[in-house]
Order: sequence, then C-alpha cells, then structure tokens
Amino acid sequence: MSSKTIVPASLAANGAAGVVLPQVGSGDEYLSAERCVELHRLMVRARVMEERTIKMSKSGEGYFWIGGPGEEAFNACLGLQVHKGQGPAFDYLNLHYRNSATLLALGMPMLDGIRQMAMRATDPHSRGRNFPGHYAKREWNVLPVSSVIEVRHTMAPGTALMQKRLGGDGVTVVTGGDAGTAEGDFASCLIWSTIPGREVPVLIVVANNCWGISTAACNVHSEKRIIDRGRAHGIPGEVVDGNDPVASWYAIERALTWCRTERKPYMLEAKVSRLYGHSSSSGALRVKGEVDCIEQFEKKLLALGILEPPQVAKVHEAAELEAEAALEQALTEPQPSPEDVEMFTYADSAVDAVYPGDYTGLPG
Amino acid sequence: MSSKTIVPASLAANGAAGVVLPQVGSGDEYLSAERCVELHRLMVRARVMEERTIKMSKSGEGYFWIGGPGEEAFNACLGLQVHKGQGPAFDYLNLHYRNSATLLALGMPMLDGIRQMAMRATDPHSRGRNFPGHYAKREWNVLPVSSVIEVRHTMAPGTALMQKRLGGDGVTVVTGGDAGTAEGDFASCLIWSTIPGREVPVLIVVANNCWGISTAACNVHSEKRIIDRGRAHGIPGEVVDGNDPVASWYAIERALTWCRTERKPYMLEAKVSRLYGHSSSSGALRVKGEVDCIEQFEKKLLALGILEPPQVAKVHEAAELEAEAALEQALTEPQPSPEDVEMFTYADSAVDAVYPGDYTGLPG
Amino acid sequence: MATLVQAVRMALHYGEEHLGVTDIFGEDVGPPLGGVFTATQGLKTAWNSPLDERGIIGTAMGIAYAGGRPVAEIQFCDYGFNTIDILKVAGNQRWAGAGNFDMPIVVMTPSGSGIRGSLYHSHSFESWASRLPGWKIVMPATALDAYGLMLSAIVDPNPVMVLLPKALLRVRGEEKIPGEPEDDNELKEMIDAPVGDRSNWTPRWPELKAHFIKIGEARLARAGSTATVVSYGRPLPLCVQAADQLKQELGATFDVIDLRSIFPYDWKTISASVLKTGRVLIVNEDTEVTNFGEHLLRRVIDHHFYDLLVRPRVLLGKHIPGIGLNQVYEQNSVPQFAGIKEAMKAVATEEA
Amino acid sequence: MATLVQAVRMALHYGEEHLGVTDIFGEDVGPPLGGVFTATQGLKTAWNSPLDERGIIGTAMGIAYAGGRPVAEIQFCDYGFNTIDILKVAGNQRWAGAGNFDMPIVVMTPSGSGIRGSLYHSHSFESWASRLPGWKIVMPATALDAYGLMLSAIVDPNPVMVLLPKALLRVRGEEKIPGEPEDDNELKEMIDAPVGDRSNWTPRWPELKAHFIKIGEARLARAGSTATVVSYGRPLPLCVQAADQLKQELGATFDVIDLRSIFPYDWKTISASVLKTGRVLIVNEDTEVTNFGEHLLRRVIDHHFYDLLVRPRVLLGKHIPGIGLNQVYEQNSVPQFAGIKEAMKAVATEEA
Ligand SMILES: Cc1ncc(C[n+]2csc(CCOP(=O)(O)OP(=O)(O)O)c2C)c(N)n1
Ligand SMILES: Cc1ncc(C[n+]2csc(CCOP(=O)(O)OP(=O)(O)O)c2C)c(N)n1
Ligand SMILES: [Mg+2]
Ligand SMILES: [Mg+2]
Repeated sequence: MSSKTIVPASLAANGAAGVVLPQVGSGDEYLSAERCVELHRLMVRARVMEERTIKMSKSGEGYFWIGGPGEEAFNACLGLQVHKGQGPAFDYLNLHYRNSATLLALGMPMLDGIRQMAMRATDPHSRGRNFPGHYAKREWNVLPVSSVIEVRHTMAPGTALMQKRLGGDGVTVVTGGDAGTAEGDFASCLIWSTIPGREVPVLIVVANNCWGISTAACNVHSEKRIIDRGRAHGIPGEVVDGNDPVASWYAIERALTWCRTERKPYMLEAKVSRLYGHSSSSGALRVKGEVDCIEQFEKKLLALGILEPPQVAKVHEAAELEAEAALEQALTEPQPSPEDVEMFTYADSAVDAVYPGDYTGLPG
Repeated sequence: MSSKTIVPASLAANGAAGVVLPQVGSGDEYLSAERCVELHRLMVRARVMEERTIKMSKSGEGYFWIGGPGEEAFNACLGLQVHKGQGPAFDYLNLHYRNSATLLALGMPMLDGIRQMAMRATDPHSRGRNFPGHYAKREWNVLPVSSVIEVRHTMAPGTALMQKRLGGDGVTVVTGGDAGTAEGDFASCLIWSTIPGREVPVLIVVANNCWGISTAACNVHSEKRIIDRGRAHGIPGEVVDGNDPVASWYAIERALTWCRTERKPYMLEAKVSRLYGHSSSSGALRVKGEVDCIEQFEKKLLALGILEPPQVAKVHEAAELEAEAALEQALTEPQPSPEDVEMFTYADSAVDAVYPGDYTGLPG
Repeated sequence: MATLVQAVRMALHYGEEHLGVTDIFGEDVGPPLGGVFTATQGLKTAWNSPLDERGIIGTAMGIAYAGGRPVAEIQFCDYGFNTIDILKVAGNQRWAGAGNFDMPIVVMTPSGSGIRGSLYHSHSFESWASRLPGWKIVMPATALDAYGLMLSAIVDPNPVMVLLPKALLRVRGEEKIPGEPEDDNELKEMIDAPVGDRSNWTPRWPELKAHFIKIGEARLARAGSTATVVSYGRPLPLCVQAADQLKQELGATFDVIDLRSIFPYDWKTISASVLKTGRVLIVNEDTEVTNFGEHLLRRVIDHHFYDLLVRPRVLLGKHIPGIGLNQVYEQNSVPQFAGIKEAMKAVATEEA
Repeated sequence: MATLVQAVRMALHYGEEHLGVTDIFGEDVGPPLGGVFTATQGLKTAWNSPLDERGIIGTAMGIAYAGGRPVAEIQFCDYGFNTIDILKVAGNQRWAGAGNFDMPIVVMTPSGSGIRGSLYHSHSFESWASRLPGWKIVMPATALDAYGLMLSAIVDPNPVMVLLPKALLRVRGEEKIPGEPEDDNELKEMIDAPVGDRSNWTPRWPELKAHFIKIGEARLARAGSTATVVSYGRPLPLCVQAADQLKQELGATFDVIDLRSIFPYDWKTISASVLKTGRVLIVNEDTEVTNFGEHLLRRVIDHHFYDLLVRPRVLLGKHIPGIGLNQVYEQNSVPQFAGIKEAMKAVATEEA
C-alpha cells in the first residue's frame, strides 16, 4: 500500500474543511479516507461479532461455530458495493458461511447474527435452526446459505438469467471456498453462465484460503489459479489480495462493473486468511503466520494519520459494546418451542387439499 | 489425405514382393497399407453389425438401438492400440455406448454384439439385460458400460491410480460424448487425474459429434475446444479428425504414449459423425451432410490402389455374412428365464449369513 | 381424447399463457425436438439446457428465487439420482431459511417401467421422492389428471414434482381436457409437431380452460365394497381392469383408489375405504425395500389394525439392481396384470 | 474399552495389515487430521481427497476394478446425497454386466443425529441406503460390532456401506476388541494422535486379531418375552436402557434386537422373536415417510399378521425438512429416551 494526499471530493464536500485526510492506496489504486474508515469499522464489527460467537460456542450459549475471521476486508467491500434490495432489479447473494462482514456491510445488526448463534426464535435467518453464518434475508436478496458446499453454484445462473431478462444491471454473486471448487457444481456454474446467447451476469467469488478443513489446496488442486478454469469458457477473472481492502474494493468494482455492463460472468479469486481455523470443531487447525487484514489495515490507517490510536480503540470498544448488548438482548428472547418444528415447511397453497397452510404432520 | 509410395517394412517382410502397396497419408503422417486394410475391414464390420442391430430394432428381434456409426475410424484405431488384457498391467476401458468398433478391434466376435441386441441369456456382456453397445468384459478390462452419462469419468482416475502404483505402462481410457462434458463428472475427472504428486494416466476421449440428442453443442457450450478445459489443470490435448483413420491413429498413439510414459492424463477430442442419428428413438434426428468415415476411407484406398472395388465389395459381403450368421446363431440361443432375474446381484461372500452366494430375494 | 403427454403439453401452454410460467427447460426440451416424449413441443418458453441435471434443478431454483415460474424436466427419472442433494435443498431451504424464500418450482420427469426401457428407462422415483420433506409429489394416471395436477403444480408456491408414468404417456384419456377439440386428429394436427423438418411449424393451441385438481386429493377410479386397492401410475389401469373382471367373475367389488398425489396423500379417502372394507391391497412398481407403499401400509396399521378383516397386502417391484431389457426380466420384476388380479382376488376372498 | 471410533480405526489398521486394504481416503481422512471424527488417524494408506464426494465414490470404484481394496469415507452422510446415482451404479454394475466385475468397496460414513448437528450433521442415511439393490448396509452400535462388521465389510466382495452412528462414536464398548490393551489410557496413548503438532507422531498399534461379524446377523442386546424391539444405531442403547428400566418397573422383558445389518437384515431373528412375543416395536431415527422401519413392519405384516397380539408399532423421526440446532428441534424431531420408553411400555402393556 502507498498513499496520496489529494483531498477526496466526498470529504471536501462534507465540509470537513481543514482536515485534509489522505487517501489509502494500494498499487495505483486509492480509496478515500472516509470509505476506509467505514470499511475499518465494518471489519472490526465483523471480527468482534465472530469472536463473540466463538466464545458462545465455548460457553454453551451456542454450539458449533463457523465464520469469516480473515475475510473481513474482502467481504465488507463486497457488501458495500452490491445493490441491495428485493427482486431481480437488485443483486442476488449466494453466499457461503464466512460472509458475516458482507451482511454487516449490508446493514444487518449484530443482534441478528447473535440471535442465530443463540438459536433464538427471533433469529430472522433460520429461527434457531441453522449454524451461525447461515443467513437468509428476502429484503436484501440474501438467499439461504446452505452448509452443502457448492450447491449454490448451480442456482446462481438461474437468478442471473432472470436479471438479464429484466434488463437493468442486477448481478448474482456466488461465493465459495477454494476446496469447494472441486465439486462438479463449480464447473456447472461456469457452463450455465456462458450458454451461447444466454450468458448471464454471475460474479463467481472464490475465497481462497488455501485450505479445506485440514487439506492444503496445493496437495489436491492442480490449477495454479482457480480463475484459470474460467478461461476455456471465456470468463475473465482476476486474483486479488483479499486482505487488502483497497485492492479488494477495486477488484470487486471491476468485476461488478463487468457483470453490470457486459451481462456476462466474471471470476474473482480473493486470497484470504482463515484466522481462527476452519470451525470450532474439526481439530480447529490454525495456519501459522497468516496475515490479519484488520491488523494490517489499522497499521496503514495509523501510519497515514487517518486514524489515531484512541480512535481505533474506540472502534473496537464500540463493537464490543454492540456485541455485548446484542448477546444480552438475544438471551432474553424466546427459544423456539416444540410447535415450531414444522413451521415454514410449506408456503400457503390454494390448490393443496391437505396443506392449504403450513405443514401439520402426516396427512390425517 | 495424401500418399507416399515407400514399401512398408511389414509388407516387404511379409514376402508380398512385387505388390508394392503405398502407405496412406494424412498431413505428414502415414499408415501402412496393411494397417489400413485391417482398419477398413474393422470399420466395415462395425458398421454392418450396427446396421444389423438397427434392423433388429425395427423387426422386433431387438428393441432400442444406440451405437457407433460414424465413430468407426477413431474407435477401431483405439481398439487396435490399447494393451488388451486383464488387470492393472493392461489398459482399462471406460467406454460410452458408441464403441462397437473398439470392441471388434479388440477381438469381440460380432456374435456377442448381436447376442446383446437379441437379449439372449448367452449375451456375455449383460445376459440380455442391457441396451446394445453396453459391453462388459473382464478379460479385456472393458468395464461395464452404463447408460448414465459421464459417471465413468469419476471412476477412471481410480483404475489409473492402481496402474500407476503398479508400475508398467497401463493406461485408463475413458470415452464420452461432447454434450456429456457438461456434467460435473467431467470436471471431476480432470481434477482427480491431476492431484499434485498423484497424477494418473487417464486418456480422456471426447467423441465430439456436435450434438446431444437434438441439442446442438454450439447452442449450449461456450468452450471453443473441449480440450481447452484441461489447460487449467495442465492436461495436454489435441483435436483430431475422427473420421480420418490415419490422423486418428497417430493422435491416439501420441496420447497413449504420453500416458504410458509420463503417467499423466491427456485429452483427445475426436470430431466424429453420428450417421444414423442419436438412437432408434428420440425422433432419430439425422444431421445432414455429415462425413461418412468409411466412404471417405474407401475412396482413398481405391484411389491409392490399396484396394480394388471387388475387394471392397468382398469386405462388405464378408461382414454381411458374418452378421447374418451371428443373428441366425443368436436366435437359436436361449432367452433368459425367470430364475435369472436375481442372478449376478452379489458375488459369493463367506462373511454374509444371508447371501453367502447370490441374491435370493428378500431375507427369509 | 388427448393422450397423457398431450395433456401435459396443453397444461404447460395454459401455464405459459395464464399462470406465469416463464421457463420450461431441460435436455432436449426446446426446439427442434420438444422433449423425448414430445411433452414440450411448440411451447413458447421451452429451451434446451446443457446435459447437466444438477444444473437443471439448480437453475430452476435460481429462476424461482428471482420471481420466475420454471418447469424443469429431468429427461428420465432414471437420470435424476445425481440431483438428490439439490432436491433436498429445494425442499428444505424455506424451512432452514425461516420462511424467507418460497420455492415455486415444478420438476417433471417420466417414471416407472413398461416401455422396454432396460435399466435406465425403467426406474420408479416415487419412493425416493417421498423422502424429500418440503416437496409435494404427484403422479397422474390419466390425461385429465395430468392436466389438472400440472396446473396445480404450477401455481403451488412450493416445489412440486410431477411424475409421469412412462408407460401411460401415449394413452388417451376417457375425459376431455376443457377446451380440447372434439376430434383427436384435429388435436394432433393442431399441437403435435410434424415428423421431419419442423423449422416452420408452429402449434395452434385450442382455447384451453382452467381445471385444477387439488394436490392431496385421490380419485376413486372404481367404487366397491369388498376390498380397497390403492395404486397410482402404470399399475393403476391394470387394477381397474382387474376390478372390472373380478366383478364379473366373482361379484367382488373394489374401491380402486388412484392416489394421484404421493405426498401429501389423501389419507381421508384411504382411511374411509379401509374402514368400510377391512381389506386392503397397495400396488406400485417401485422396488420393495423401503417403498412408499410400505409407508401407506404403516399408516393403515397405525390407524386400522383392529379394523382389518384380513391381512393387508402390498404388491411391489422386486428388490433387484435393475429391470432387464429382455421382457422376461420386466415381467418378473414389477407387477403385471395377472399378478395384480391374483392379489386382488386373494385379498377379496380370503376368509375373514 | 475402545470407543466405537477407535474400534473403526483399529479395524482399518487390521484391514491394511491383513485383509489387503489399499486405500483409505476421503475429505480430511489422511494426515494431519485423520478424519473429522479421528476414525482414520495414523493409518498408513490414508490420504486426503479433493472435496468432491462424487469423485470419492467413483475413484473407490475404479480402485476396486483394478484390484485394490478401498475404504472411502463420506465425511458426513449428510453430504452423500449427491452420489446416489453413482452408488446405484456401484450396486448394479455387477448385475448389469453379467457378473463380469465384482465391486469390493467399503463406504463408511457417520449417520444419524445426536451431536447437535443442525440440518447437515443430523441426517440418517439407512432408509436411502436400503433402496440401493446390490449393496450391503451395516450399522454397528457398539465398538466390537464396529470392529467385526468393518472387517466383514472389507473382505466382502460386494459394495458395503458402513453407517457409523454419529452420537455413539465416542462411546466405549462393553467388550474388548481382540488384542486391545487392558488399559483405556494405554490404548489412547498408542493410537490417538496428540492434540497440536502431529508431524512426528506415529501410532503404535496393538496386536489385533481377526473378529468377523457376519453381515446379516443381528445381536440380541437384551432377551425377554413380553415384546420385541427392533432397532439399531443411536436409539439402540436407549431401547436397552428402557428395557432395563421397564423390567424393574413392570416386570416386562424385551427382546431388544440390535439389527446391525440393515441389508441383508436378520429376518430369522426378528421373525422368531415376533412369533414368541406377538408384540413388536421398530425404532429408528430416520424420517418417517418411506422409512426402512416401515419395510420391516411390512415383513412382519406379511408373515405374522395373524400372530400379532397387539398392533405393531414404529417409532421414527418426523417427516420434516431438517433437524434444527436448537435442541428443542432435535428433541421433538427424532426419538428420544422418554418417547422410546413410553412406546415400549405401550406395546408391552396394551391389552391383547
Ligand atoms: C458437499 C459437502 N461436502 C463436505 C462438507 C464438509 N465441509 C464443510 S467445510 C469443508 C471445507 C471447505 O473448504 P473450502 O471450500 O475451501 O472453504 P473454506 O471452509 O476453506 O472457506 C468441508 C469439507 C460440506 N459442508 N459439504
Ligand atoms: C445422466 C444422463 N442424463 C441424460 C441421459 C439421456 N441421454 C442419453 S444420450 C444423451 C445425449 C448424449 O450426448 P453426448 O454426450 O454428446 O453423446 P452422443 O450421444 O452425442 O455420442 C442424453 C441426454 C443419460 N443417458 N444420462
Ligand atoms: Mg478454503
Ligand atoms: Mg454428442
């Protein structure tokens, strides 16, 4: 990263006269100080939420933990750039289970993440049913995260087809890990996104942390860059340092712009860290010496004088307080009840003689 | 195709003095007249056997037909070059349903193909159970052909792994159509054949006839050449005119040599015809103007004086007689009986209390 | 009368025109072929997919998520076994996602034996399908039921699988599809693509009318009092035929219940009939170990064990790896007319 | 005593040393992890595969075709639903191919609920698996059975699926594995990989001995005369516990049959017991529509309808899209101790 000292238009316009903040650079790319501060806060909030849920997995307030520490930089950038809304005029998100920073960037309150970890009836994503990080939100086109690796890749071309048909610039984003690309569904996504005359705007994100649980990518994958698999299908792509928010920001911008304007797929391979190991189980193997995107970004922001140490501390403290309050709140909320077991199985149907409403047990 | 007039060593050695037959050329490659005559006879026999089974599908002596007219040139070349035998020291064949010429080249009598079409108990490949072209032969490592498109591609790396471990030069050949490459299993084959340090000798053959039943490849496939999909995995490959036996011969030779010596995968995309449409059902769509590899090859052989018209006619007649005799024979052979229904479900097992031998119906 | 497959095609057309169907797709579903069984000929939203069943189901789900109404075809149910994990997700995503997203997809696929199909055109799928919570599964045995159930499948906001009995696809119905022309040949000329070049062909659709058959409602194909037969799909007409003969021969009469909906099934109708007769036979052609018919039997035992006059029976396909092409195999693997009649006679005449 | 998962590991080691096992592989099966449940730690032929279940099953088949003896793991049965078509081919290839090729593969996978697994670590697989003709399916509930059945699975020349009850993997057996050291801690030190860095660790294997449990033979976990309970997997020890309590409380005694083999199952043992007691309860935790327990019930009805004293029963998991993480869901989805005991009491005490 390097820096320039041009006053960002947005800041100047903000009337922050006198406080000329530098931009944050990476290679030739620069991001406004304002944006960086926003990203930093999101990244910290995401990290703190994840750390809180890890604690919950140990304290018994929750069980299994899996999540996104190490992917905050990239995922926050993604969340800020998607077009948030409901229906095909907006972007669809087919996420994997490490996208908490994306959801926070979209505007999810920490409370909702904590509610899921605490398995409350108020968990809006799964009503206390699913593992943490398994989001679902109709209003933001966040399709239900499934634990099943890579099946979302078969669905992405479908939403994108509707988006293309509608016109406009809606894009379908599908994210997954590096190991998961070995499933045939990854190839299906490449094929279905590039049907001649039916190419569709899918942004295929591979969060490459070089591991699938305990298996190193280099021991099972022959491709040098995962994006090379797109080549045969004419899918452009790039590899980006997902620990670098500036680089990530612009890579995502290029990718989304391509999809929005060309109405064709694009691949983005983000090199990321997996800071707390795979999950709370599976031997919790940690990889030594991984870059911590938050630490690295904070050093930069401090060096550039965009943030002072007390401000950084305040961001962390605020996040901790938010998490604390969220947990406190969540724990006051009701657990699901036995009657909830069958809820949400079926949508109402006027043409069903047995289940005009929801499922009610075996036909009787 | 072009020609040279060097006396092939094999012919000279054969004592065919005075009869200086030309080689048959394609580009820079030449195949001995002797080999060409052998290939021609195999191609004709394969065609005649297929035509006979098509007739049987119409006469009621058999039902559904599917097979390989249009792939004879390539498939005969393949059959002559594989190392035939049982076990991992020899080549394994994971074939699709259009490989009759390969089987004839290996030495299968027409009778066995006809027996399958006639659904006789004597059908050595499936005991009258499976569609034609669904071969299985332990002695030649011909693994059971399944109608399920592309699943064989998941198995090929397994046999090849054992071949590599054994040492020697055994190769696993897996063949499939162009449309089938859209199944994720095709990608799985690329991935599993190139696990770093565990690369295995799989020859991946795509018989590209540009169609999947009624769907033109160009309408659903974005890749210009299917072999390009191997690139990201470091798998070399080439496209060959599968209607040209000379070109096919050498492409297969190069491919097999690579696999035998490098112990790594190779891809071969053979452009072939589908002369009698997809099968006896499915609207039996025929593609107009496709090259007939036998017609083309005969012209060449006649032009070079390798064969005279009466010899060509004799080859056809002999094949017809063979098919006729095979059918006559097959029709005298027994049909399966009701007792056969459960046969071959299980191999004998000393550790099974219920089925120490074959399956005998529900446990009782 | 229209054949079952013509009825499906007309239902899909009605769906395109009136029920918001946006995509009818799958392998060879679009022009020129219009489906290996012609079910999708001439439909304006029909298109050919890559040869990838997993992609077909996934893409249907994506289309539905984004507001479309897809009807996806698996060419033969025999080729759907590689999609079961995705079918599961289609069935559980609403539950798992706290009701955030509905999943209005229709998957249609030919199922069952009877077309000399060898191993991979003879599978039954209903027992597998019935194990997919969140799905609704229907299997019409007549043209009109195919029409009516397809319309319901389309408007139902949940995933619905329409299993089409392979052996009955070309069988004509006994009742007209609402709007179907009087003359069968006229219908054929209007909506069946010509053999050969079809590039200039367009269908002329009759003025079809709505006819919804509710999911979960059985059809009483024959009414009687001696015994109850529950079936669906290919064996159903054989049960009807046997009932007619046994009425003549023995004077025994049968409630022949065409279940039509596998899930949810019409328990009320089954239950009432069993209560009435005390004798029940369940017939289907799926393999007999962990078969949906065994589930129905379990319900009968749960609720009517003490109401039964004689041992309740199932007649199912054999637990073997496949159905062989030589008809000796098929005849001895899945229920045929003679065996069905015999079983019906046995359940009707056993001394109580 | 060894835990169930230790028993599996020792069986695999025995298989490598004495039964020709060539490859033990799957996701995270090799070093450093040795399986997410530690089932494959320290095994010399264990290796990590790409994350691709279809490739895992297919590669196992290929290895077997070429003379190897593979044991492939699906990390959780919950992730095996994308392989069902290939599993079908593994089961039918011998039949379809006129006996040309055997298919000696073992697929092992954890199955069932009880580990707070939410939707995708709580599935049961036996009902699905039982629908795969050509396969043999076993599900041990004790360490010794896991050892003995795994050895049989390895030597059987047919495809065998070993379902390991997730909830019982860490449960210690009551009988020693032949060759197992006296002291549990000693065993642990010998064969359990240390936490943390394992790069220099190698296991010290005990001198294990052969112990084959025949496929298709049930185990009588408790003998009694009042009623018959048929179960396997996670619910099995709960049935045993309930039987012990009910003996105390009511004086009712149960044949508690641990089926161990799902297919082929030990019909002789079930049949004899039902003939003796006239009362039967079948318990498993798979979803209740088209459940393998319903198949067993059907056999009971087929053969013993007139021998039954009271209504035979099944106690199964609910037909719902998943098992939720909050334990309220799991408690109310799949049989738990209280419900099992109640059902056993009911079948034992109902007036005949
Ligand atoms: C189909 C399927 N198989 C196996 C698993 C078990 N599993 C969960 S995460 C994981 C590794 C995923 O690695 P990768 O795709 O690189 O994502 P990462 O966890 O590294 O972000 C595995 C094998 C699963 N969830 N789904
Ligand atoms: C998994 C699967 N899906 C669908 C089918 C039905 N089917 C049989 S052949 C075929 C087309 C295959 O095309 P291609 O792979 O190009 O081979 P070709 O027949 O052209 O040689 C289809 C869709 C099948 N056999 N297997
Ligand atoms: Mg990873
Ligand atoms: Mg083709």
